[in-house]
Amino acid sequence: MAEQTLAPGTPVEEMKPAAVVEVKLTRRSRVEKWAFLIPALLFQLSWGWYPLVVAFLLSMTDARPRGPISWTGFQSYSRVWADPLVGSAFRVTIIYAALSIVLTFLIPIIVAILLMEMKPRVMRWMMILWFLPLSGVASTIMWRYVYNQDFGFLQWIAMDVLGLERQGFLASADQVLFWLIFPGILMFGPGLIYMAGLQSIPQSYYEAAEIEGAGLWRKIWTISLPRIRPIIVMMLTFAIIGSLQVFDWPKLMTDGGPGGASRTVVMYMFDLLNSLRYSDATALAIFLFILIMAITITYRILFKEDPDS
Amino acid sequence: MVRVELKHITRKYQATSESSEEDAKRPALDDVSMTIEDGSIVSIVGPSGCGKSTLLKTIAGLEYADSGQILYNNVDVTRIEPGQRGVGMVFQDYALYPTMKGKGNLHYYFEVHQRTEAEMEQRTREIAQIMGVGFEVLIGQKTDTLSGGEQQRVAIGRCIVRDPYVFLMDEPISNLDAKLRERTRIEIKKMLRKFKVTTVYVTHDQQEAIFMGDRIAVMRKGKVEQYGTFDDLYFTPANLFVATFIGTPPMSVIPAVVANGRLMIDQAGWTLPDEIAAALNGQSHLRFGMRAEGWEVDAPDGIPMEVRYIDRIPTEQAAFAHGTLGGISVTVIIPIDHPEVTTMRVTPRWDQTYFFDATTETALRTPGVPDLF
Amino acid sequence: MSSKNASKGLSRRDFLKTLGIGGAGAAMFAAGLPAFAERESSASFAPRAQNANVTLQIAGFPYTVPTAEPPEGGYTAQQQAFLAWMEQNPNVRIESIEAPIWGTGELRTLITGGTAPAFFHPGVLALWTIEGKHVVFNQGLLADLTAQYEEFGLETQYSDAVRAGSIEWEVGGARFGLPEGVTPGNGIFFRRDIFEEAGIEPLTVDSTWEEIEQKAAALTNESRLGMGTQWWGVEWMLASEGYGKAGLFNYLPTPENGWNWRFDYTSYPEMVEATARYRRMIHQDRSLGSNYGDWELLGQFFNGTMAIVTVPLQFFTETGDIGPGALAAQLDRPLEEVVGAIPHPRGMNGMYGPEGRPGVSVISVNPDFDEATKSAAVSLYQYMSLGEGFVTQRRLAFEQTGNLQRVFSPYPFVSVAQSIEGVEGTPTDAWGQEYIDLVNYTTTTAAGYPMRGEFFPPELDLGPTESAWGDATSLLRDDPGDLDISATYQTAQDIRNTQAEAFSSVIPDDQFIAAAQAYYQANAEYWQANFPDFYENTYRPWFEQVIAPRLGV
Amino acid sequence: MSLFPKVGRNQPGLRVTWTLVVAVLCIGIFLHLIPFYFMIVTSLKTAPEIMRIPPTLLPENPTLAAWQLVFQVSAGSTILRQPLYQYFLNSCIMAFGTLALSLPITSFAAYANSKLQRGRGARWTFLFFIGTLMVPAAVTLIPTFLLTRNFPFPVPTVPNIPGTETPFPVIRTWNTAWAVIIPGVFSAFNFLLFKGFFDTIPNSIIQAARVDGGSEFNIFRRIVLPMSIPVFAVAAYLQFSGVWDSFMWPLLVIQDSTRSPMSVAIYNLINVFMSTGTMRPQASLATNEQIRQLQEAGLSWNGLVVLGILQTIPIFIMFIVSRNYLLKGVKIRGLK
Repeated sequence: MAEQTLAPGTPVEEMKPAAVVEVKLTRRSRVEKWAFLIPALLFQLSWGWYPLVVAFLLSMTDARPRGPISWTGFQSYSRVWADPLVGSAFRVTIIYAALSIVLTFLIPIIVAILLMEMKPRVMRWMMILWFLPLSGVASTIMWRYVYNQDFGFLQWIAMDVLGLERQGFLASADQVLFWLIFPGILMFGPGLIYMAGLQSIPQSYYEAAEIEGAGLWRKIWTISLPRIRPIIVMMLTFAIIGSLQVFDWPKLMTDGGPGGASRTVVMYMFDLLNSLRYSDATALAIFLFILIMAITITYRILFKEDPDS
Repeated sequence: MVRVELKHITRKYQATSESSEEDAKRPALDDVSMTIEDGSIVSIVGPSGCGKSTLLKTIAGLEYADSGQILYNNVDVTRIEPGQRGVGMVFQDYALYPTMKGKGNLHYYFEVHQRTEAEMEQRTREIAQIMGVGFEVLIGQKTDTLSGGEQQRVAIGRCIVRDPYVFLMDEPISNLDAKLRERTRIEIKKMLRKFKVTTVYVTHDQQEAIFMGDRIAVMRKGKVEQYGTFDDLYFTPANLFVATFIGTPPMSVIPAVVANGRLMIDQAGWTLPDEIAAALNGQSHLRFGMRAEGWEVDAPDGIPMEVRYIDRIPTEQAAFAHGTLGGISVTVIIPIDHPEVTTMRVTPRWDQTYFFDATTETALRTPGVPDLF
Repeated sequence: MSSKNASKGLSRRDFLKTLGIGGAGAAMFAAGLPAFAERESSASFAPRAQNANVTLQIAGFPYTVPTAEPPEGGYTAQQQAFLAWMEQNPNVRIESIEAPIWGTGELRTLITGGTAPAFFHPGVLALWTIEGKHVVFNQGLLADLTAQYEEFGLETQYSDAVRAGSIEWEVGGARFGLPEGVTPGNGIFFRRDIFEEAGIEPLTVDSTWEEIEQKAAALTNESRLGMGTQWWGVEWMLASEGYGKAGLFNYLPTPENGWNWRFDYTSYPEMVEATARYRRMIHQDRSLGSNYGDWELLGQFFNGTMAIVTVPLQFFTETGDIGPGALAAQLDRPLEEVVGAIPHPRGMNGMYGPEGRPGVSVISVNPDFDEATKSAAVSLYQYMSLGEGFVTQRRLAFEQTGNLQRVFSPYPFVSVAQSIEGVEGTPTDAWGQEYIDLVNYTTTTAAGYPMRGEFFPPELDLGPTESAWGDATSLLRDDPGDLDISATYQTAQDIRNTQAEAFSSVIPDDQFIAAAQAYYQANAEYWQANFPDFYENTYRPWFEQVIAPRLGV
Repeated sequence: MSLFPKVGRNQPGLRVTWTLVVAVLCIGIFLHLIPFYFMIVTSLKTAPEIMRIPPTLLPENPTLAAWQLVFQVSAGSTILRQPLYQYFLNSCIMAFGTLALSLPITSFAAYANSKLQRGRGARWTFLFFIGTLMVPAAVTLIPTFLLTRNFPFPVPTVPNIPGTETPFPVIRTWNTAWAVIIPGVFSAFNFLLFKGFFDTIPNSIIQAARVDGGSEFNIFRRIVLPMSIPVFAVAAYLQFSGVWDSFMWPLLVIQDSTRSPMSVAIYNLINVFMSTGTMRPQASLATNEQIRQLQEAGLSWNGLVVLGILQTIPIFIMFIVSRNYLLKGVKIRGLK
């Protein structure tokens, strides 16, 4: 009714107040907003937060997989807090996260930016080859073989090709974190995401910059990067969270060795679970959760949305 | 077509990540009331963050007022959705739908309002005629291949095609380069005259506001400081803010003291005419405002002003002398053949003086709109 | 046995149930606690009638469920036996399911959620330690099969080796596991042909680690490592000296503390010395590769890229593509000329480590089963691993391949019977005298080695994780530099002792002391009887100085 | 794009830079391809050659035996309980089922959060949606598993309605494809991805559409969706490969081998090969029989690698498909 009443072309005289009053309360966009949100809210509540709350409650008990159970308050927390290995696991995790972000985060961005430079046909092929996916299991097998200390491909390169001393690779407490991250430098490319963001930049921006005499790096710095900034911020958030929770990869590659130099918090949590210590594992996870929260919040404050962007 | 009335519109600020702490505390719109007459063009001008865009969006229905009423021809549309208010809006960044061609942009309105294909085509053709040469070609193209000016035309076409009650423009030409801006401004003005659509035009540029608007609303911090014609604003500013905001070069405002019937700036001063002294309500500390053209130079009772430099403008057959008076920058219009000096004596023409309260900044005395005819 | 102490607190299910109610209505949370606890304890798991229809869900272990249609090439011998049992037991429904029974976390999750398969290996849950299995049983993750042992008279059907290893399937009188294989323990394989080629004397049962070290160095060349061992390889050398993960000397009973054990890794020069040898072999001689899994080692051994490997001895009877049998066949030489096998060597002071001790591999049953289902499961097991089905399988295997090795693999059998009706030949014919002698040696000498799990009542917790110890050994394995071995052990010791302080034991102090006394007494007897030099020179002084005062003896 | 100007490319400085860029890209590709090369080569080797150290760079006796073995295995064999296509089909159901539910629901939420919500409400909703990202999955594994059994009760047995003998009604998804699909319906990662993209869409475009009178859903469908093709392509690809490659969760919740996805079938095989890694010989013994069966069937690492390649192929196809959509998005933007 409202539509008919107020649609253009309607003689102005017909716009009577009475006709409008009826739609006064319909806030269609508000209803629609909830229609958009509710399915996701429900799923996130029931399969995201609900299990987490259950797990959290378990951390306040002496829960075991079966058998008697009773409330123990913060006993698990104090036990985990006193465990000397927890501290070293946190240290390893933070170093791993920092190193992996420093070494691997920028590469896909730069590659994506450079790939966009290629001629369309070349780009299509290079894109396939650069971001060619490999299933996780296969890559574990391959890299374990490459890193083998005695006969591995990399040792062969180090000793026979480069003439270096015998290298420890994953077996060296000093190098292990780097070599764990190394495949990520070559293999993992969320580059598609950046390419998706990059191509929304109008050509004219670059032309304008060119007229102003901007060089290659200036264009990347002043146009490409700022324009995909939200995606970068998002990916970085995810990279931080993800690398602080890293588990599968070091578990399969080193199982925490040597000397716990690559044992991350989640790996130690897994050790605790395997020792049938539910509540301790959950308590440790809560500590990690707090750390991740703190880092993420700090990061979001530091990289607050630029009002000019 | 429609008279738009705003009655005591208040809108609390919705803090976004972009708003500063200070902005977050005050309302975005603070008891705004104004009436936009049928077919008139109103410019809303003010510094950034003053709430002018929010006001425009509230008129469009994109933002809802927390309290107050918006009436279109006495019909309360406060809670009506934007799509049903029959408004057309042009955005600063044109906001064309990037995945559609120009035509698609024009047609979207008809599509969602379930109009017939024929009507849609008919209106598009009509608009193309009004919009002039090449518009048909423009709307056949992808919008992101168009230049800024072309996009602007499509965006305006998109608004006009629906025959809107109210035309809302949010800094529509600020993204164009200077020359194009000048031309487009004229084009828009011509077009608005032709359609006689009620228009609200938001800009941060007072020149543009003056050019476009039949009436001008000056906003600051969510409040309409003054709403009136250019002459109203120029000659009878409601307060210091409006006075300094309107006019080029900006009004010089000098702190002054009234003592013993004399207007004192630092140590020097002039004798105050009686009728002005009476208007000042016996206030002693006040702000004394003068526009560049209000000064008389080299008069006998003038007080010395240090001249920093003189800017001669041959086309205007005049020159601006930029100097300092009472520690404040002052601009004075002088004859173009005035010799280079380091100091000159200046005297206000008393009928062109402005006085403002030092604390409330409200106007105590203004020249008033001159009766030219 | 106090595994089901229902009186203490709520059962896990009650708790979770309460959480569930909480999800539906938080108000019920507080009120629901006692009510549910009461109801559950009175009415759960009522036994069904013996002949009720029951379902066994089997995840490929320990028997492959025969498909409805015979596969190409027909059913395997085992599947044929299985089919025969199914015909005899029409009331039991057999379902073949996919379940991750080899992952600790996964299997634990399945049991918690009540969706575990009928059979699984308790070692998966227990990190493969004996004490762990007892803890896991104590926590209710394994079915109590005591009644079924009685019902089927299982114990009388087991061979001596199985009965000697009862610690693997029994705790405090309760049975939790069904033996399905006997392992002769860990040992060392060496390539006789490579030794011969290099002109090196083969290893013998009396070989020492020193000798192995020298021979491994001599056998190392560009394309071959003298020796290969698992990533926990240092444990082998430590165990021979009485140290390591479960080492006799590393555990100090401390009954006065909450957790009854403390750890001592720093008091022994032999421990450092053995570690130094291990590091020397890896980093100095480069004669030892120590980062391999069992099957990788077997593969390297097969390829001749490792001349000596440490593997479970039963790999000798491995009939696959890379087993010793296949190697002999490939080289076209008799098995005994190609592959040699010895138990782990004795240590410097004459000790024989526990790693050579034979063991019993057992399967456990879903703890959610009622008595009838448990009986059905045990019936299947009894048929397939001990009884008629077992004989059928082996005979069929022989008929299909004509290979004696298929019959006596793995050897020795779980059952009392050591030969199969209808099959001419003995294990010696299949595997050679040397291997049989070796098995006899380990089953007589090493079997008596006292294990902690045999003497101490089961705990409810596993105690400190093994992470700190694992860190020390992996560092010692991997770090090529001048690592201070003592300091490394010191770190591990400190961490584990700190961790131990946070735990408490469910064993009363007097019980613990009694168990400890029995344990050290058994040790004394064993060492005195088998290795008197070690007893006199090492064990007795150690006991008197270190252990006796701690136990207040 | 044009980081490099269209004219003046022959300038020596620019030419050096250009060559450098191309060289870097090519070297990256070379390094990236090494694992793929080894996978393919390994699949062509014989079983003993795989164990050879140092590894051979080219197979000595190239053979398709491993490929034949994997494709010829019949249902019910030790290697695969079901025919290969059955596993493949199950994987497809799970992966596409997840995409069909997850992409709309997640993108709706991200859109609403980005464009419809504002202020504190938006921030809290945002945190509500991404907060679970900060929790390691291992923590919620068991409660989530229990929920697939009896939603909404995280318990193995459903309690009775108080005062009656009938249990509460529950939703059971365990042992069906739903158990894999439903917990993955809301993807916090994709939510962030979508939101990051929607945030780049100028508000004015949405507002223009509102002024035009489009309903929010219509705006989403007609204006936002066509603009977002690239990000949908990326999200679909990432989620597809995630679901396709996941084995831990399907392993827990699906016991019926006729419903197992391919990843589980492969994982089960690999697990048999890898499970022997403990000090206790019992562990080896327990899995001996299975390994023996596999080896008798002729399966070794080369066969597993073949399965690994087969497992990678759908991800690869999805990659190509989503790349095409991504490039379509490029075209829309007039990037010639």
